[in-house]
Amino acid sequence: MADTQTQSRPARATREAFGETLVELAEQGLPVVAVDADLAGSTTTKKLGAYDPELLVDVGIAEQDMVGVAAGLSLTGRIAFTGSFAVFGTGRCYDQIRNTVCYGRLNVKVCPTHAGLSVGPDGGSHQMLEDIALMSALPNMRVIVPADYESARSALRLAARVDGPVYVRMGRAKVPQVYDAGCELSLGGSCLLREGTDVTLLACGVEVDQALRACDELAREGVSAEVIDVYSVKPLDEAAILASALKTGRVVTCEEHMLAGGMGSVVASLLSERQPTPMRMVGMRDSFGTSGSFEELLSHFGMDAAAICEAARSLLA
Amino acid sequence: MADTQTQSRPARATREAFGETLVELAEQGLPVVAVDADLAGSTTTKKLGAYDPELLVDVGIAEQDMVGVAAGLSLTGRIAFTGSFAVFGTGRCYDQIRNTVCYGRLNVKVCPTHAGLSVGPDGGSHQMLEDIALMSALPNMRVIVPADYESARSALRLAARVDGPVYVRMGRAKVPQVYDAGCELSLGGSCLLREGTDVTLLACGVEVDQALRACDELAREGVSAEVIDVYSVKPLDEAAILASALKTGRVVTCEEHMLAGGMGSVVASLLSERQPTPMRMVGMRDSFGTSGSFEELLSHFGMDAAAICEAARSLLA
Amino acid sequence: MGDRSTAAPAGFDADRVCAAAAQMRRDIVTMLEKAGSGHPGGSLSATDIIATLYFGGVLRHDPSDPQMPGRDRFILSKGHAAPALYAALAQDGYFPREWLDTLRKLGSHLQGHPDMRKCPGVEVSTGSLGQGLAVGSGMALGMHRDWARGDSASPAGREPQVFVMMGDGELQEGEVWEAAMFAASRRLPNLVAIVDNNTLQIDGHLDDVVSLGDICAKFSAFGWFTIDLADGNDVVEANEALTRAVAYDAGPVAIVAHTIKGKGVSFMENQVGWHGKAPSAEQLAQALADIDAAAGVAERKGC
Amino acid sequence: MGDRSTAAPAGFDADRVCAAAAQMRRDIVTMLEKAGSGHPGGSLSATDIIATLYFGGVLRHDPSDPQMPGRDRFILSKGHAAPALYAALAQDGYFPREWLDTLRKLGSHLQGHPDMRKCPGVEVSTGSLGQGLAVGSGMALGMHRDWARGDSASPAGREPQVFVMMGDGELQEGEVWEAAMFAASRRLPNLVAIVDNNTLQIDGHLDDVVSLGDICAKFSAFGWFTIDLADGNDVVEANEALTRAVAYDAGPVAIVAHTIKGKGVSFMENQVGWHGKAPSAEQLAQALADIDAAAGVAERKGC
Ligand SMILES: Cc1ncc(C[n+]2csc(CCOP(=O)(O)OP(=O)(O)O)c2C)c(N)n1
Ligand SMILES: Cc1ncc(C[n+]2csc(CCOP(=O)(O)OP(=O)(O)O)c2C)c(N)n1
Ligand SMILES: [Mg+2]
Ligand SMILES: [Mg+2]
Repeated sequence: MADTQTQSRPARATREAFGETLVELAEQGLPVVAVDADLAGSTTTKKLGAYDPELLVDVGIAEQDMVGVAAGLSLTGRIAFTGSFAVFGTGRCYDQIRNTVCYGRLNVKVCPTHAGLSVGPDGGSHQMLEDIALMSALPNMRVIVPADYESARSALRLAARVDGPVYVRMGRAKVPQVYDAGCELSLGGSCLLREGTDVTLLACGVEVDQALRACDELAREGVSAEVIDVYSVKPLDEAAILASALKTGRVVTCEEHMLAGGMGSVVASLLSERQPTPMRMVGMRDSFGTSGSFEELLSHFGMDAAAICEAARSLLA
Repeated sequence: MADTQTQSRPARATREAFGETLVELAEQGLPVVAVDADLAGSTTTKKLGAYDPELLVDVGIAEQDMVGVAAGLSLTGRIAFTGSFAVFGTGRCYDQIRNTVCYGRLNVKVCPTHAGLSVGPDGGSHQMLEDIALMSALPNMRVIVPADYESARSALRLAARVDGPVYVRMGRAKVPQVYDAGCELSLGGSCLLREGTDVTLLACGVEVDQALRACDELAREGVSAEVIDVYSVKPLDEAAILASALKTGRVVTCEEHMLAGGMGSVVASLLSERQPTPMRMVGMRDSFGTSGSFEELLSHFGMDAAAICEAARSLLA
Repeated sequence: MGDRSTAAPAGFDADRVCAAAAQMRRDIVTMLEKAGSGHPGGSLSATDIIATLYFGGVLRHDPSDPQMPGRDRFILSKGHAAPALYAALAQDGYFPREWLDTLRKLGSHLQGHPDMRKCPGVEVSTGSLGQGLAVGSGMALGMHRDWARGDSASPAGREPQVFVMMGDGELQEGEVWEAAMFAASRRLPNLVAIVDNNTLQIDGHLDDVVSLGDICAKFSAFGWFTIDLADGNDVVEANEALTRAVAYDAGPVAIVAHTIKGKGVSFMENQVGWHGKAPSAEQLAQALADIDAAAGVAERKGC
Repeated sequence: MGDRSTAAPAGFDADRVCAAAAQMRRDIVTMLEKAGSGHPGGSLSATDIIATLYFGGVLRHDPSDPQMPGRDRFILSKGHAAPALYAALAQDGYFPREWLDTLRKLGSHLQGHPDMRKCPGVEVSTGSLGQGLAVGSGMALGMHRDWARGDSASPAGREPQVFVMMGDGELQEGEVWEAAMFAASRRLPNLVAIVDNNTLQIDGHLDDVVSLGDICAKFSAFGWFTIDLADGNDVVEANEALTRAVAYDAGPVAIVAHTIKGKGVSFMENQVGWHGKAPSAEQLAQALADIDAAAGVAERKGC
């Protein structure tokens, strides 16, 4: 389970889990293969290539081909993981992911890194804030957004274990560790990190850390916030969300992603249909990112703990 | 305004508006140009080429290039309209629409045809049910989903008039005409088609016709349904939606699109944040389409008037 | 045509392949008329090569075991020619002929474009053009490694092959050239691309839309061995080209097959308007008469 | 180098361009050190050609009127080389030099990749590789029509040109070849593609990732006139190639420029590791010393 003493271990990026976990899976005898597009060092799939050169296929700067080659490899019994940056590894090859991978329900795991604002100084062209929307709209695709290094490792193991397409969103920013080694994510699962009674904070990815900080801050103000890591954006842990929303009567969703089509919009749909509940959504409001450090940007665009606190307060007002 | 005597005029497809309206705009002296990808006959941009061969640029089967060429043409002072089928004209060139057109706020109008289930027998690979999600997640993009031939004409005129990226979703299916010639859509507008007090039906695209039928059926059961055409999915007419939801206290969204990231999810987000209201969402639930006739598919996947009625009834129960 | 039987390798029976192709043509036009929509032109141009693959002994596979290990793979990247593939699969026994009557109908195994999850014998779902060569490259890479490592048996004793059929218009898709670069750089010995060079796409002649110029030269410049197949509607020539391509193992091979769109149906041949339109009942009768007449002529000529 | 001044057309001042290139190099490494991240290797390989365009009189444009009608356009398709573009634009007077200090910082006009809405002189936003040639084709098409119709004046009396600079790794993107086919089929006379052929991409040497083989042969097969620029870091040769390309008007021209990644900074040259990493303060000092030394040598040699 999760360790809520988040400050005790060094911060690590979720992408650091990628190559390492692939090596671990290969060592266990799973027929994994990584297909990258000239970013094997950045995504860390290079580690799998170092373990066995045959297991890393670098197609060059050709994301469409990356997905096609992965699809073909999966059709020879391999579990194929794609790489690249999230902006290119989803948006540049959306039709390939749609019509070859998802339509054919192939055993391809779309696992780009450098999602969201974590590419900081590279700027808006590289800050992918729509990938959850793109991947969630696809039938047969499952979407996992891990919060930290350990849960990213678990997400990758999970992706390898379940048959068919899975999207795992990884980032470049070092984030405090929330989970213990050996934590186990599940499809359609979630993780209750803090129990509370006044407001539910639903977070995924790097926002889990921000939500935990917000929870601490709110506690100082006498507000009891429940924090749930909804790492499985699709399928969603509907039961857990409905139960918590029923208990607290207030929901704040927190994501490092565009609000349109993001986790919050899925939660809003769920609650509106099943159990209308006052909500606030923390995330990107219809704007491109911009150059800056990750931390600067989180606060600049209103996705830091302070913004979450403010959203919670406005619900309690 | 809209004529609600929908049965009086012949059914027409929204795509039929495309080439004709482009010719009209060219005749008015607007510097329009169409860029298509080997589908100029199907999208009807061929009509613009017949009017003036210079105004139709056919790049062949190369949707990425289509968007790039349109972007370049827009940078020479032209208003560039792209074509192709919705599945290829958005998904195959998402990164180009994102990073060149939207990031640069270029005067490109992404106007593919054959969206949704309207390609019927071609099957799931061709039935684009995620385009609204894709285009709505993009900053600087405006998303218009016209209900019929006349409103599609107006949508295209509107797209030409406003500066910057606009998405206009057109279909292949012939649908009854709801609007009169000369109707005027506006960015962020909506159209109240039927006033009612018990439940609000928010529809866009081909679902407007289904919602009107549902309204008639519900009326026979003594239920007074309000029907609003929310053709401007982005920006959304928030005031009109909030007012109607307040009045009726029940909202059914109706779209020929995936629920994830679709119009309904945007409405759910709006209501959840501003005015929680019981909702039902009619649309595609996480499945690819399949071969069949348009009408068969609408009922097979639960997007016909009967499905809307059922959704409304379940809210009233 | 006297030298055909000598030119053809042992095991290849030109008469049988011609007859199979004629039957495929009958099935194609018949199922399209029943469906009321679909793509006859590109199905008919591809028919003879597909017949050669399936009925000329080129493709090593087993209709009773579609997932047989070590089998060759055929990818119809130009998925809109699905009727040609379905006609071959039905005739080869992959599924009951009655399925052909359900083409493009609600609930059918035979979707408008090939769906690997619904129809046995379809190796990968296609329909969005330009994706098959990349998929075929990945397949060929995996299969080659399995073969090299001895993990894979082949029913024919030779290395299992991947055949990818593309349209000429399809080559305008950039992904094709991404895959071409990749396959060449990996020198995939078991990958064969077949270009159905019928010179037409939807909006007209390729040269009037975006010219492909010399297709062999393009593949050559991208590092492929190329074979110019002068008449891709001649099953003997097709068999020769395919046999050479399979034998070549220094890298991937592209066969550029000159074909006639709508081949075998008089009023469809070279007509851009017959790319994506179903024949009426009368047109079907005419089409069947054309096909039968050509088959009769072929029989008399000993093909 | 004795024949340089004769080979160079009137108006081209090699000394001035060399000095401008040296200043660009200083600015590039300095701004990258300040930013703490970014791409020196591909900025430095492209510097001499960009200097030739901006300071050799090739590009007809007006820094005081960035949107001047009839101007030539430069598209940096390999947008990660933004520092080279910013250095040229600053030196040319498009914006105050102080902006260079803000590279990649929150609120800066100088985004990590060129943003046309934030920085004057940037014709189109880039950063996602492979898109510039398609955009350039559309531009060239529109400009050519305006020119042919007489709607457009050119400050130089010649037809306004579009120059698109791409990386060699970037050519692995299929969209480049879609655009190449399109531009050739339309015989765009005012489009010049420049390939910064520094032989390296992020993951290594191109030949070890996915080889591009003979790049000129590829563009030739795609219908382009090609110019092999033996030393793309020599401004005189670059000027000759660009001048020839502008003069050629039977279709689009591709200049394949052999360059050295990291050119001008000893420890960065040909080092794949310097693709996307900022120098430390000490490394910056060394880099500036290298650049100054080379500039001094060049001055002594009369360049
Ligand atoms: C990515 C994509 N874009 C567009 C289409 C629509 N389309 C179907 S067939 C076709 C023309 C194909 O021409 P060609 O490849 O020459 O095929 P053939 O002549 O053999 O039918 C087009 C544009 C598609 N299926 N996929
Ligand atoms: C579509 C896309 N994929 C990946 C990247 C990440 N990326 C940035 S630079 C680069 C390598 C570029 O190599 P090359 O084109 O040779 O440029 P140069 O050597 O001149 O720096 C890559 C893969 C990108 N910017 N865009
Ligand atoms: Mg063709
Ligand atoms: Mg390079």
